[in-house]
Amino acid sequence: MSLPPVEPWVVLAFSAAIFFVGLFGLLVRRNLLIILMSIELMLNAVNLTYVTFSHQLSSMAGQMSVFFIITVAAAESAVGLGLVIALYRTLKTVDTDEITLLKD
Amino acid sequence: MLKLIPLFPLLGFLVNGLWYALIQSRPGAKKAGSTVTGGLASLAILGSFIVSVKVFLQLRGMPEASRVIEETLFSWIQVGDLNVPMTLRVDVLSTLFTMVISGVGFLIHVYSIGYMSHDETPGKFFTYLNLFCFAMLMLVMGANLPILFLGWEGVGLCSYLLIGYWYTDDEKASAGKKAFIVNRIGDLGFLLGMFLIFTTFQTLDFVEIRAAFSNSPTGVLPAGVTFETLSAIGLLLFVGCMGKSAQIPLYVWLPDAMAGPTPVSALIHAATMVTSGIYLVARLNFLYSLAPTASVVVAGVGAFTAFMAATIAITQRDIKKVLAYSTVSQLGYMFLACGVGGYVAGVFHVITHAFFKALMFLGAGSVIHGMHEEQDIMKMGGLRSKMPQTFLVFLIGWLAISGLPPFSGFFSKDEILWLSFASMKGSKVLWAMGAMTAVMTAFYMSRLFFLTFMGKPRTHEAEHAHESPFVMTGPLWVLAILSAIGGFMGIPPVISEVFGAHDINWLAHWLNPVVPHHVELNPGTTHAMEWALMGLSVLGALVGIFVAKGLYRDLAKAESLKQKFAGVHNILTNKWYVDALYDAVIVRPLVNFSKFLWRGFDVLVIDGFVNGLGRLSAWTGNAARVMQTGSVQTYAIMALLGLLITVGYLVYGLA
Amino acid sequence: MSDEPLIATATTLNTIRPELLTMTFGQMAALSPWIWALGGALSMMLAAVLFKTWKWVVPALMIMATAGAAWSSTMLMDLGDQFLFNRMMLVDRFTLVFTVLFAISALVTTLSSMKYLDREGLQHPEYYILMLFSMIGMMNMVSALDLVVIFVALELMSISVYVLVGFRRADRRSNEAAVKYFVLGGAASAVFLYGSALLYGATGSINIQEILAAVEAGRAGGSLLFVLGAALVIFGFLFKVASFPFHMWMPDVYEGAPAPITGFMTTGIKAASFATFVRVMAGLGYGDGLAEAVQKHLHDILWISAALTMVIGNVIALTQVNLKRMLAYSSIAHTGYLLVGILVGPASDSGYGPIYLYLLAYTVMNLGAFAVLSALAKRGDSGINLHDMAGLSKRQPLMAFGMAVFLFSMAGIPPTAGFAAKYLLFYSAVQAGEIWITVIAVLCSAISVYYYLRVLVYMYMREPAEAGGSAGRSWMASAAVLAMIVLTLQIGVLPSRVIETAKSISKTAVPQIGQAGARAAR
Amino acid sequence: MAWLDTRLLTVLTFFPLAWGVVGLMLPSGKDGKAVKAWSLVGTLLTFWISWILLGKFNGGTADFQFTENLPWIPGLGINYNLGVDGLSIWLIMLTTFLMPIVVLGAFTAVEERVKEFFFLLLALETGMLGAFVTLDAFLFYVFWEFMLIPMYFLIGIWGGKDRIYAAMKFFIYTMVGSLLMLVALFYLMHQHQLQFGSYSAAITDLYKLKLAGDGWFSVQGLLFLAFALAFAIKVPLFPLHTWLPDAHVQAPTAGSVVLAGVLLKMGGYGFLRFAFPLFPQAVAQYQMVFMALGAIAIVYGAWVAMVQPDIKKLVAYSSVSHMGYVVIGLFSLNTVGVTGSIYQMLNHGISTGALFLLVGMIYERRHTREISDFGGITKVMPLFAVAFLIVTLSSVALPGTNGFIGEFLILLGTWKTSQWTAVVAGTGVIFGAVYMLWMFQRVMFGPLKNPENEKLKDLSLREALVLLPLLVMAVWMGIKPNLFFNKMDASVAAFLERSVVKSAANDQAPSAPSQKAAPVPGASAKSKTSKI
Amino acid sequence: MTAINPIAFYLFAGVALAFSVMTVLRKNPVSSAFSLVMVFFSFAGIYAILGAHLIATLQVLVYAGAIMVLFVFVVMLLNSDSPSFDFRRTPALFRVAAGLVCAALFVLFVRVFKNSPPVLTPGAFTAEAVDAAGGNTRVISELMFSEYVLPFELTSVLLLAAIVGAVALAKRHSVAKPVSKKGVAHVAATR
Repeated sequence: MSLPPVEPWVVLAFSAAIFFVGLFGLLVRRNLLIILMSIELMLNAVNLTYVTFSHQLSSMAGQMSVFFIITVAAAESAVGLGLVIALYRTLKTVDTDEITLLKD
Repeated sequence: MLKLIPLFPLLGFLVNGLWYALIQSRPGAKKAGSTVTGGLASLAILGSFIVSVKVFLQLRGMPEASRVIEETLFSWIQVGDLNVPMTLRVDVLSTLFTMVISGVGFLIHVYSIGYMSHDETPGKFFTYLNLFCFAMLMLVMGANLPILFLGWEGVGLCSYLLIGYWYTDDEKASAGKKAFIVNRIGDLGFLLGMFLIFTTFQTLDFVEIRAAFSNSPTGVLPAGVTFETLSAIGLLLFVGCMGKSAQIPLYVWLPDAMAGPTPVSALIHAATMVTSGIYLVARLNFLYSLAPTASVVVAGVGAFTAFMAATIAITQRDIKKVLAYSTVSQLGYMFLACGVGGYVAGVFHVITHAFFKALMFLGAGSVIHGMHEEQDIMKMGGLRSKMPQTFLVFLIGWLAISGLPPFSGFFSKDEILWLSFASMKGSKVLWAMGAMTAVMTAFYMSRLFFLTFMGKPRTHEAEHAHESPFVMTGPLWVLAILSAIGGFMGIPPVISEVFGAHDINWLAHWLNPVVPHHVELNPGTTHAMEWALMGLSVLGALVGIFVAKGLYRDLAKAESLKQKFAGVHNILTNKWYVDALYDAVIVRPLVNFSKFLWRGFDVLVIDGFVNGLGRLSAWTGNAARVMQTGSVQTYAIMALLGLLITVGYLVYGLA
Repeated sequence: MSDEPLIATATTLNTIRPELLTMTFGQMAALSPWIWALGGALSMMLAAVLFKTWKWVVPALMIMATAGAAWSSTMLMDLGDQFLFNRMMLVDRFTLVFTVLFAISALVTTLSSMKYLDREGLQHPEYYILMLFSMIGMMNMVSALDLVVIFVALELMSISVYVLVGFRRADRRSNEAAVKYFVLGGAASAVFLYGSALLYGATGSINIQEILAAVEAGRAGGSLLFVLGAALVIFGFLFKVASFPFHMWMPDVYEGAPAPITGFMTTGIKAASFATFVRVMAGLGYGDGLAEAVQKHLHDILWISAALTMVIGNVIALTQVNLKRMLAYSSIAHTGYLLVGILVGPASDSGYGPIYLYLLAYTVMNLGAFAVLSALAKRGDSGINLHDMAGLSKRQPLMAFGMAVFLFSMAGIPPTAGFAAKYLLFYSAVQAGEIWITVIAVLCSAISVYYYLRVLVYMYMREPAEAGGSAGRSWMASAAVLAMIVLTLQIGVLPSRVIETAKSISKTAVPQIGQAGARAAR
Repeated sequence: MAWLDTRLLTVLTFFPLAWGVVGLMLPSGKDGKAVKAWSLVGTLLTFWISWILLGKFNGGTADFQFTENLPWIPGLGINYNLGVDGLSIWLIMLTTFLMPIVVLGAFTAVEERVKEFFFLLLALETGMLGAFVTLDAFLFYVFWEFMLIPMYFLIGIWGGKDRIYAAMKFFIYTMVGSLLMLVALFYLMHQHQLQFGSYSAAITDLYKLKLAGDGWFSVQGLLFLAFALAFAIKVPLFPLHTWLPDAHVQAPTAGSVVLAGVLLKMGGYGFLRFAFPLFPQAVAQYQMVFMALGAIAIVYGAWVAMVQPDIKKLVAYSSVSHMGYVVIGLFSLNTVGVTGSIYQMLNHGISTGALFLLVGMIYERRHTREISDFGGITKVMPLFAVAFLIVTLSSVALPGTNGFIGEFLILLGTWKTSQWTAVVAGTGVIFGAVYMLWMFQRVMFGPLKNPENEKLKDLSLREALVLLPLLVMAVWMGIKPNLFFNKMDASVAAFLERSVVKSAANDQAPSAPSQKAAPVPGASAKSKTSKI
Repeated sequence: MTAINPIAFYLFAGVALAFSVMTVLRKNPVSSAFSLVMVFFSFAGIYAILGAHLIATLQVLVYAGAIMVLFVFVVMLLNSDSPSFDFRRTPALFRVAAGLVCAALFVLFVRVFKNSPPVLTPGAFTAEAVDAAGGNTRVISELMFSEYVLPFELTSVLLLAAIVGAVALAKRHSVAKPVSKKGVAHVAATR
């Protein structure tokens, strides 16, 4: 059996699926670490979209972008985790339910 | 020269006023006495009188058709098509008024020196009095309506100030306020009438308005003017007269105005100010005679006022109140005269009334003065012997107002009654009311006279009453003489014929250039009828006098009669409940409604709306804050919802 | 260049082009603000390590770097458009005026921070260094012509600020704010990136100029893919500038951040985001090249968002008692006005000029206001509630007067900068035919008067509740406040120069491609 | 002094502000005596400058005089464009005339923050003068809004018990109106650009715009409403008047005087300068609406004033009533009515200003403004009573005082346009007397019941000096109004030329000429001269 | 554009999707982290299929290597046990709403992807051309230092900033002491 070649939109749809799974996680989880992971999922989905278009359009710009995005994501994670640790130091928790002091 | 007439009292006002306000009024400062201040004021007004007489003589020396003296001082208001120069004009009509005002005014000033000798602030009093004379003179000398109005309101102001002269008494202050406000109602009519004149004739000058009539293409009406317009003008101006001259329904202020010092009542509320309504109507006689509706109203209101005021006067106990209602009643006569076309008769009555009513008021003042401020006639009696001079002059006044020949009141009143019967515009009803009023006038005046002077003193004060000084009785005598002989200036032809003279009605001839004396009579009126009516009215007066004499020589009779007609008496003592009615129907509802407008509408509705908008904003803010839970996820999902809507709108909107 | 794919060789791909590695004098000159800033950042890092007296040296370097960047930017105003780095970066007036603005923001924040940090026990060199990095990010953002550069610059700016927001590490509010900001900012960045990926797919490029060219050539403007990408990119910016309903993070973050940093964020970050937003909107062909239906729909979205942002920001601000938070909501409201500027920009004579002027005015007055708050705040940013302002005019007349001027300016009362900004904005809106949004805007500013003036009421019309010791005074903060007062009034009274500047940058947000040489189009 | 001729208005406008800034640097002294004297001198000098202006002003032309035109924001066609004509000259004089009086009147009333107080007064003067002299619509708006700031502080800092509420209300109320005006102004500027191809905010340029004007909500109609809202709030016209009683009552005396004396006139002036000439068709359309509102304001204000227990509030509502006259006079759209309105604005400034000063004087003595706390004051303060009486009479428009001229002309003008409005408005003449005299009676007459009133001191020399100019003006303006009319006739004529629609759309305007068409034969008799 | 191998793609995609769901829904953060690693690996596979070899490598190195190590390290460091599975603590309504919003957006996106593919002519970097030019890695690195030098440099600045930031956050300069009410807790800088 041979499947038909994958249409690019399927790949795009797949990355969208990952993106929204990440988004869903960001919305429903309370653990900051998992929320950070969800963001990573979203970024990965974006990367895939770039690469897919890059492939589809025979253009290099997409892949170049992904390169920078990966780098930035790494830096961002580092800072983000640093913030989480700082938060944990003062609050002893990483639960978003606990950080609702600022409101109204 | 004309400007000197008002200038003298104005100067008097300024000198006395500044002197009083800046120096005498300072706390602890010595007050100047009434002799100095009153002397000053009297001199000022004497100056006016002298100039007035000179002007009168000058006019007499002129040919009859051009008896006008005019003087433009400066341009007062000039805007667009409105041009109101400050012009004084004296013609045959106003010269009479200036003389009466300054003449009677002078007498009253002199009288006041005595009357106010015990007052604390005579400086203030004479200041006001001079100001009044100034305003009154402006009123009659003004060449156009706005100047007349200037005087009109000016005298109203002085009336206000003088009625409330003893301001520490709340009631007196209220009386002054009432006078001003009621007059203001009339003034609104005056103003509107003035506007209508301006839009109709494009001018406010009397001569120019009159010229519009005399130059009229049809011979009757000026171009583009209808009878309705004239009637509207007449009625609106008459509203002004109702206020100033105390006609129904705006007469209520005048009786209250007796709160002022008695000379004030004599000068303002009897002799001069209250007659300015008649002056106005007489001045615009050419207009009124072409305004049938207005004339009917003027005559009707006049007759009715005369009648009703007379009924009230019957039961009043305050000597000044009786005179006040009498004044209202006499003013009604004057309007009755004007309404039926007898403008000359109206003016005639103004003059005679000025004499005898001033006389009676001053006489009453003398009585009050002698009685130590007692005004209740029931507490008087037998003053004939205590105050012989006052008694004598009062007697003359009494006879004059009762309409007994040959005193002045007889001539003027009789002419009015005759015209109200015989004029084309007259009717039997008007005459009947006038005649009944005449009877009642004789009755209540006699009542007053008998209760005051005849019989025995009924109180301690009456027993110890004293005669007034010469400074007061002097003017009384002058007025008494005038009251006695004043009527001869207007002897009706029907009488003069008897004595063989042709037509010696001086007044009518004198006034003719401005106020035509010709009155359109009903066909079929004869001299015999005039004689008959004359006799009837004299008879009526005599009846009134004798009934009063019968009743009030012995108070018990009056008392029993009072018991018999308690209901009527009640109504009359309470002045037909007009004041109460006004209070209940107009004053109170207005105050309450205003309070509602303030607390209910202004504060609750408008401000409530405005503040409500503010509160709505704050409420919205608080409601929107609910979303701000502090939870990251809430924020995220709100943002995502926004994104969903945006993307959905775009994708579905564009697909 | 040959485009025969079948005989493609390394030379046909031409990946290395020496001309990209050389620069003209103009291009080098155009980089001078960056040299100041980057040089400053590096020397500060060195100084922090080398000198014991870093406490003075680092802020001094910071002031030098920012002032230098601002000065050199002013010098470059007439240089003309300079494209750099394969046309990924454009140094034009638009970039330069905003660079000046960022520099002012950083400079004033530095001045108002000194005493503040001492009081909070936070005097660390990283604070200044990160602020400078953030400023570099902003500069690169506005100068970027490439979506990926925008992204990297945006992250450079954001990451630095995440840390700064959480700089008071002992304070849970500060931490909470930082984490919230990070989570939502990260997610928003992801969405923005997704959008740029889709734009890339729809137009074949991530370069703004090329995207615009594609739109104008009708190649992409109408496609849904493009529209979706545009929507996501716009979402990213709307989030960054905090417009309804993407505004909710902002009050929390602004309240939690240290007061000077809040000032920095409301001015610098907001200005940078808006400036870049303008560039990107222009690049998407908004108002000029987009298919009509798309144009209309985007317009509607911005319209509603602007209106709701103004309303929500203002009405919630009415209910606030913490001044920092109140100013945060007021900042949201101002975002609404600025969105009106974007909405009407293409259709009015002044183009996007009003946005610049508004941001300038807003920067000046808000920096001033936060300088005042930083000076007044007690430890832990307490003591800046409404009732703490009672009687301030007697305790600290200069601060009170400054606050009054800034608040009047925010309310848009003449003769202040805020008024100048508002009238140019509203005038442009009317010119663009957008009467009704203008009416909403003016009514909202009438509402805003209430909460601005309420502060004045406390400062001037109430007696101090207690004789609470006032925070120590700092001449630097005073100087900063004074300077901002002067600027606020100067822009308000003599606005003609800044208006001319604003108008001069209005139409050049994205130059047409084909100007000044071609780019290596891929 | 040639420079003065070309820069006279600038000097006049900014002199008080500059003077005030210097005043801020003076030593406070013990009770700020130096500052007080300094401010008094400053306002007097300003008055002197305005006298120079008046002396050089040519009443025979409707053109703007002493014009100055410098580019301010050339990018938007906004210029620093100043000038005066007959519509503004007297309002300028009123402002400069009142300010020394206000300053002198506030000498003892202000004890705290003296410097700031007088500085704000001087700044306020600059704002007011600026609004009157500017010929640039935008600059007008700037001054218009700028005025709010000093006034806000004056009310808020030195005011009474509810001063904060009042200050806020004043500020926001006014602001709401004026912001919509700003939008409308921008629309006009934009239209100028579309129609003439250049930016301009000069009112003379804006007058030339052609705007669709048929119907209630045409372009003109909406723009007119936006402008009218701002001005009606300022005037204040019923039902937008509710800020006024609060502001007046809470403001310190000086604030009340300036507020009533000058600030309210901004509304009337705005109508004159902007709303009418810019939107003649809309004015014709809305004429009756505004006349009705004006008439309601007159009666309503009088009624509500009648039942006020607080003197100051009574005077405040009387302002509503009096300014109602101004509105109907303006909307009568004929020479008489408009001239009367302008005159009434001056009158109101003088008489109501004096009233507030008087109220302030007894407030300083007794610290109460409740009418019921007084009674019989005449006895202890006779001089005060005289002044109060004259002012009251001026306020009730007694002939011979300024009030009469204004109300007479307004009612006459209104009568020509709408007789029923004149009748309703005319009742204000009655009710005006009712509330004023009633109040006068309750305060000044009657027995001296309250023992606290027995020790009241009569006017001091300073207070007498404060009141004297006002009293003199009140009478003088009633006797020689032509002096004032002479300078504004030409401008009023030009104003009507612009503001009255000549088409049949306005059924009122042609009435005046049609009456003229039927010449009255007697009219020639006007030039009769004195025979003595 | 070369065709995409369906079998490999669906395999990787399936794995990635499954593990991404697990990442989001696992109770234990460590478990989530390891699921995420699986997702990263699968993505690397897909990149490879799409011809982005360098990216695939980097994906494994940076993401699956560096970032995940960081994550796991932090998870272990904090060792924070949620008292309960936090997913369940989210209100049901909220979960449903979140799911619906995400699903709706997903549907919209897919609709767009399917109906509105790019209509552009392909560019020069076909697989063949890239191969001919020395392969994916070489092309990228050459581009990196010529056309993309700006983002490259900027990224380096960003990394510097991140380092400074991380240092600022991690430095032991201030004791995590809440400011007491009396404000006496003077915190000294430890430098």
